[in-house]
Amino acid sequence: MSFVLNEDEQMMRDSARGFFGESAPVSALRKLRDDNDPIGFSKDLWASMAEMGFCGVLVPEDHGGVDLGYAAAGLILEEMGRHLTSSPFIATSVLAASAFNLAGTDAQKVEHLPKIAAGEAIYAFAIDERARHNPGHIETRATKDGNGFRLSGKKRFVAAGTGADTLIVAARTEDDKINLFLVDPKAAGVSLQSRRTIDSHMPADFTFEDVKLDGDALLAGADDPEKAYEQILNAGRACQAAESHGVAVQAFDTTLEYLKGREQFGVSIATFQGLQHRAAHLYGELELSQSLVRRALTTLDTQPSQAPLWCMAAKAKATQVSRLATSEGIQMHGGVGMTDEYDIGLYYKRAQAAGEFLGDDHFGAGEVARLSGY
Amino acid sequence: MSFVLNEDEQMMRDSARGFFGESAPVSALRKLRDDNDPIGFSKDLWASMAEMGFCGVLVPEDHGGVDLGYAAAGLILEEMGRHLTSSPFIATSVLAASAFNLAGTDAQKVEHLPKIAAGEAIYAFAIDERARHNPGHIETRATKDGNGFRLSGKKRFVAAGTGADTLIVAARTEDDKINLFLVDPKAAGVSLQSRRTIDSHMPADFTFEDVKLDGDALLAGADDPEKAYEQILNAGRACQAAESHGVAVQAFDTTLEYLKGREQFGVSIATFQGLQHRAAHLYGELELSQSLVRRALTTLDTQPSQAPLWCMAAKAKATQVSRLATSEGIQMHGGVGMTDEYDIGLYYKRAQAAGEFLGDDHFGAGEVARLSGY
Amino acid sequence: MSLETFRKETRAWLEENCPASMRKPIKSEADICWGGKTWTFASEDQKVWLERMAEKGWTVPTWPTEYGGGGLSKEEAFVLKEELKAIGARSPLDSFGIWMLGPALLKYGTYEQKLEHLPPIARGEIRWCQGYSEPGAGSDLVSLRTKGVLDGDTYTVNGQKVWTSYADKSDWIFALVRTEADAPKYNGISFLLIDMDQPGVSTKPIKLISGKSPFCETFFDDAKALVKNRVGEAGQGWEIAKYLLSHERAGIVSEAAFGGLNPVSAAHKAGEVEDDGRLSDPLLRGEVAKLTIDGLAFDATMRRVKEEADHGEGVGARASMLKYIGTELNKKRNELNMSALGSDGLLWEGENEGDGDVARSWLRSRANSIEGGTSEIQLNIVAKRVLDMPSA
Amino acid sequence: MSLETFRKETRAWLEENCPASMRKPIKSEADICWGGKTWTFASEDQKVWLERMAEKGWTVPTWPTEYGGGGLSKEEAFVLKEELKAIGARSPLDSFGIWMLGPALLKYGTYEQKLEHLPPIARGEIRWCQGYSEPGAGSDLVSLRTKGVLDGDTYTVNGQKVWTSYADKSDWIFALVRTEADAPKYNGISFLLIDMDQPGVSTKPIKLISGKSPFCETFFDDAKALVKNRVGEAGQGWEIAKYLLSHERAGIVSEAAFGGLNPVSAAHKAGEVEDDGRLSDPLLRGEVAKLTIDGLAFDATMRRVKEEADHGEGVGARASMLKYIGTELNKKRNELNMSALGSDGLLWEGENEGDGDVARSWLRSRANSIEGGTSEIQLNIVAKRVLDMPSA
Repeated sequence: MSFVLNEDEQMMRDSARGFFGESAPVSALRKLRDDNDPIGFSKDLWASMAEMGFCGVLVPEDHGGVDLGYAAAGLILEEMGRHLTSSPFIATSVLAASAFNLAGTDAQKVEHLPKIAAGEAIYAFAIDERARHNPGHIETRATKDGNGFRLSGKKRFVAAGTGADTLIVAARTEDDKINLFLVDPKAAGVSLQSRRTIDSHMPADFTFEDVKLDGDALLAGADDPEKAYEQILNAGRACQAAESHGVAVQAFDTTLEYLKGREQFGVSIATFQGLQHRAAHLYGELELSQSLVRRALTTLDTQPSQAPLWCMAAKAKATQVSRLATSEGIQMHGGVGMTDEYDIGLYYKRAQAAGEFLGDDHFGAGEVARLSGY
Repeated sequence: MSFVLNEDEQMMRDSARGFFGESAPVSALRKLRDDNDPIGFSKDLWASMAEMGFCGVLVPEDHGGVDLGYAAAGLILEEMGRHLTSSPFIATSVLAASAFNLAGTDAQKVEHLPKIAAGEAIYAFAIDERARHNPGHIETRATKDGNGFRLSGKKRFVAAGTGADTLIVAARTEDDKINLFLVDPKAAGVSLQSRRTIDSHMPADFTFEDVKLDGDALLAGADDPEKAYEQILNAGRACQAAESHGVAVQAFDTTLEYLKGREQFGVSIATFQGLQHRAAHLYGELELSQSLVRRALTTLDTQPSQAPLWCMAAKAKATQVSRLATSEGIQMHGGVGMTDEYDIGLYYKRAQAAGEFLGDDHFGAGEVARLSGY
Repeated sequence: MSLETFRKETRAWLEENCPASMRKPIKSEADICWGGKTWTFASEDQKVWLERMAEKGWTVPTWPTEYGGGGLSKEEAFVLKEELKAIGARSPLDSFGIWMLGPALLKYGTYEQKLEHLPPIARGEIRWCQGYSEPGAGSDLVSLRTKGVLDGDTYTVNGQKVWTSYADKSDWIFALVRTEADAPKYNGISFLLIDMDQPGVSTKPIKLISGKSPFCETFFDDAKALVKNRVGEAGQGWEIAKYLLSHERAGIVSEAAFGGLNPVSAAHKAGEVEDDGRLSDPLLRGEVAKLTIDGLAFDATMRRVKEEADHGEGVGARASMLKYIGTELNKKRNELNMSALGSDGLLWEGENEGDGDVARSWLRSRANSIEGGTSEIQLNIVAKRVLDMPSA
Repeated sequence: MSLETFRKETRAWLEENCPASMRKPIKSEADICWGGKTWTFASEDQKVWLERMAEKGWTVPTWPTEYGGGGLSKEEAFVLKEELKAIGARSPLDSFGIWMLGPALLKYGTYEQKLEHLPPIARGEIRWCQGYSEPGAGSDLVSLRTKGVLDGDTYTVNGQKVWTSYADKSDWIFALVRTEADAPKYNGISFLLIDMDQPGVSTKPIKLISGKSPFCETFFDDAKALVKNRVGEAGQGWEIAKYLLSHERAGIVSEAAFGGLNPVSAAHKAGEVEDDGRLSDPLLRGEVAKLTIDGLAFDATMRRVKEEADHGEGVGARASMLKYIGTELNKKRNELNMSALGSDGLLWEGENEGDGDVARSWLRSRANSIEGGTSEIQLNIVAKRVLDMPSA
């Protein structure tokens, strides 16, 4: 494990930086928003991301991926955060890919992982049933029905839910354990309601009414399905933290540049000590967030058993810092920071939404305390 | 109820300001400390305070007091806070006086209230049994024994406990209710251990081993003893908040003066915007604390049923602000703030100890949430 | 007339004259009556209510009757306010003319200016907007560049204003214009009243991060203003503006401190509450408790400062402290609302009325600490004018 | 010799030469060996351990053997450190000579100066202290007023230093002295080595809010320093001091970040814990969790910065960020210790050994953000040198 990027990682970061800057800058998000795009992301962009090898960053090579691990996935996400790129990357390439890696049968891996790597199908991961993240609160039920199952329940704010080809749904089986099921969103009994959120993403609420599932809908490859479920979520948290961190870094850079260029009372406002101290403090916070994000991702790759604490800490810190960096960003921009014309407000919105996903800083702090035994 | 002082209150404040500035300045506390004073306060000072009418500020006129209410008591305490005056005022003139007023029988009032007003006896109020304030956690037991009681249990960090003539002890009676008992600290079965604390006060731990009490040791004048117990504690909290507020105000004034007089890099450090913004923020916090303290005290006087929320809020806020003002004070003093020679460190220590007494800001916030129904 | 009699008569008059529908809480922007030449009343009742109140001068109760006011004493105006509140009456007229231009004219205007401009404000016939800020000027109003050149009895005005609320719906604008090119910065600004119904004035709405907004950019392109519509002396504009800014500051604080969703109800809405009523997330509960404490403290402080002002201590620069605390508190409240609501708070558009309102309020609240002087400016003012800390 | 061989031989040597009592954790100040002319060893073992290590040059493993060092490569020194840690060996010698003066002499000293001063440092024969700060100068070292006047080969020094750690126990002091009266502020300071065993030098301990302290005031009253004991050129003192301050900063951070009571054990000590191990106070629990997160983040950042430095990115002004974060974090940890302990934390003196230690540590921690450059100075440095924000 190392904080310094290795060669593969450097290449991945450089190519991601170039790619998203060119193909998915902030203006692309504005266009999706202003067009009221029905799914909230571009399928063309997704195809290009697959060509770049991004979509299969966690997919083993023999299933068509590049298998560079979570650290590399985090680098891609940090760049997406910097450019506010909207895509189903976390849902599909992180959560779903992790789900197949950790809990899929060989047959499921063979069927689905290549599709992820090739960008051929969008997968969404359906967890939460309440307004706030609570991965243990699962009331959705999958009851045995012949060789298959019957699924009933509700899921809320499923990321990339609008536009997904396949859902992976967390549900309790008759032993009261949480298991994961593949569900076709077009199947009978599934209803979808799209949600347009502040960051112009389009998650969806789902209702499952006695949905008939085949026996192989169950992800049956894990020895301990609940442990796999936790691992998948923690991987999602570390990766989401990486995106949030990218949001924070870009918001900070933009704000710093603005401060340096702006004059008031005849002097550059970047000379005001009050703002300098806040900027310097923020810089320190960003460094802390950076270290935790990187540490969580590399720990997932190399010492997964120790990952939970680092993932929770990284998620909490990146949530807090990205919200701070963007709100300070608006304040330091002053009036223009409130206008839709400037980008800083879009970063503020994304920081809020990204922070909420898979647990905010309160949730993370509570889990850190629990994992630390107090 | 008014935020503006009435004439009586103004007179009380002015006389307190003059008195403590002259008779009990910070140097008096230093002397008590350097002399290792065995009780941690001056009995001579206490006698003078009685002459000034301070000791009986809550004692009805027909029992020899001036009966000016909690608002006036708060004004005295704010001045004591400003001068770091060590005295049994809260223990005796606030907690004990409130206890007799709210829970004493007529006979008890006649016997004890005049002694309080005249400064003839020191009373200490023994509540906590754990390290952190928890007024519901009372395991000390008073069991019926003939016409009297047998008392057993432990009390910790009883303010003014060293040097007290009489203790008022919270204990559970056989109906499991909390009641208050008068105990002679020299009685058989009572053992005392003095504690020298960071603020050079001398609270004491007490152990009661089967201590024999007369029947009239019980404060039997309240319809609902537990409600009276709560009221007494809330009065203590508001008054303690007033003292903490005084600590904060003086620490702030001293620091501001220091900043204005101190040069660095050839300019007054009071011109640094970084420090100006922090000072201005602190000023705002002090104003908030001031308003809550006054509001809590006047509410105790005029609408006692509404007082609990205000008392808890005032205690929490004054604790937080006095700790902030004194720690910022040290930081803004720089190196000399760390030396014993300057007073700011003494204020920092007192803010910590005063904040802990009757519940710190965490305790207060939890109670505010509870009282607010969430 | 004694205050008691006045109260009785007022109560009776209101009972008779305030239409029932005007006693219902305001539900949306459309329920507020702003008046003006192009105003379309939301209902006949809204029209009647404005007319009746204007006739008594009670849209501006303390203004002199000569200028369309009610001529009431401060005490009487307070009684009127209480009685209006008692029946839940809506304000008959909201207006920057009442809140801002009026006080300025009453203090700095000539008799003729008062006679000409105040009565139409009182009757809701002319709608005014404010032209202070300029692009790139922000809190630094003194650096403004909109220029007015005097020729005979007319100023020709060129330049651009920003953050002019409702400029697209207003009839006239009161604007700060640099008229004295040679004077030092603070002394070169005049306070001009400009008719917007002329080819030289145009407006463009500003879209905010919270969506549509009442704010506009306003452009002056050889716009004309008669010299008789200059309030105060040439170059006195800065003084008048400062006087008005203190009015605005008080307005922002009261908006920030009152009303709106609170995190406890938000948590209830989101179902994030235990059976005993406790918030499910103990850390959030702690944060909310701190907000409650600071909210109580702020309310008490507002009241204390007001009482002290009534006793002659004045508010002065402490208004800056109140503005700073109140607006920061409102931002915090909105942030906790969002936390308490979780994903529900993220909704921007949906099928239900009110979807996205919480998020929009949260976004809007961020402007509180910028408009009317940023928090940083308020802290500077407190440091220098209250704490007497020296300038660098 | 290969690293593996070195490790093997080192391990064997340590096993044979490190006395058993020197492998026990340090319990109090008295267990630390500072050396010096007047040093009284706490035990025979302490003396033996120092002598044996000094003989191998391992009190200063990377210094050249010529100057009493071990002449080890960076890699070998790291192996030695690991092997010492593996057996829990105490440091044979702590010394400002090793940490501060040594590096300065190695970089700026002449051959003769190195030969004269470094070996006694390595052997613990001469104890050094640092004379930088002056009353009223604080972070602003440039304004210092201690004056040295050169006459022939001798400076006559007059003035006062403050915050000189262990000055009362030291043999020599390295001090910043204004020697060039006419030079601009930054260029008038020299770095002098002054023998404290002369009538012109006296010291007085400083009492802190946390009680007794190692700090002293040091007075120069016609004290003499030979010109051959000036390190670097006349007027080069500021440059040397800056070089040393970065060393000191790193020291404070590592002291701040490691060891000591944490709030969870404090809560256990105070019995403020539920049966399931949760802290009883949920709000405190939340605060502690935030501290844990920031603590993990800080540890990871220290490691990251170190790794990046090893890869040639350098630490530079980021050391200021680390100093700021680390010391603020240590203050927070101490505050939460106090909160968790409740009244128990308030104890100052009592009948048990260690009574008052928590409070003293809490008080002492407040100095972290002042000494070695205040937090405000660190933020200034980060703003200007890392973020490239302009000076006013």
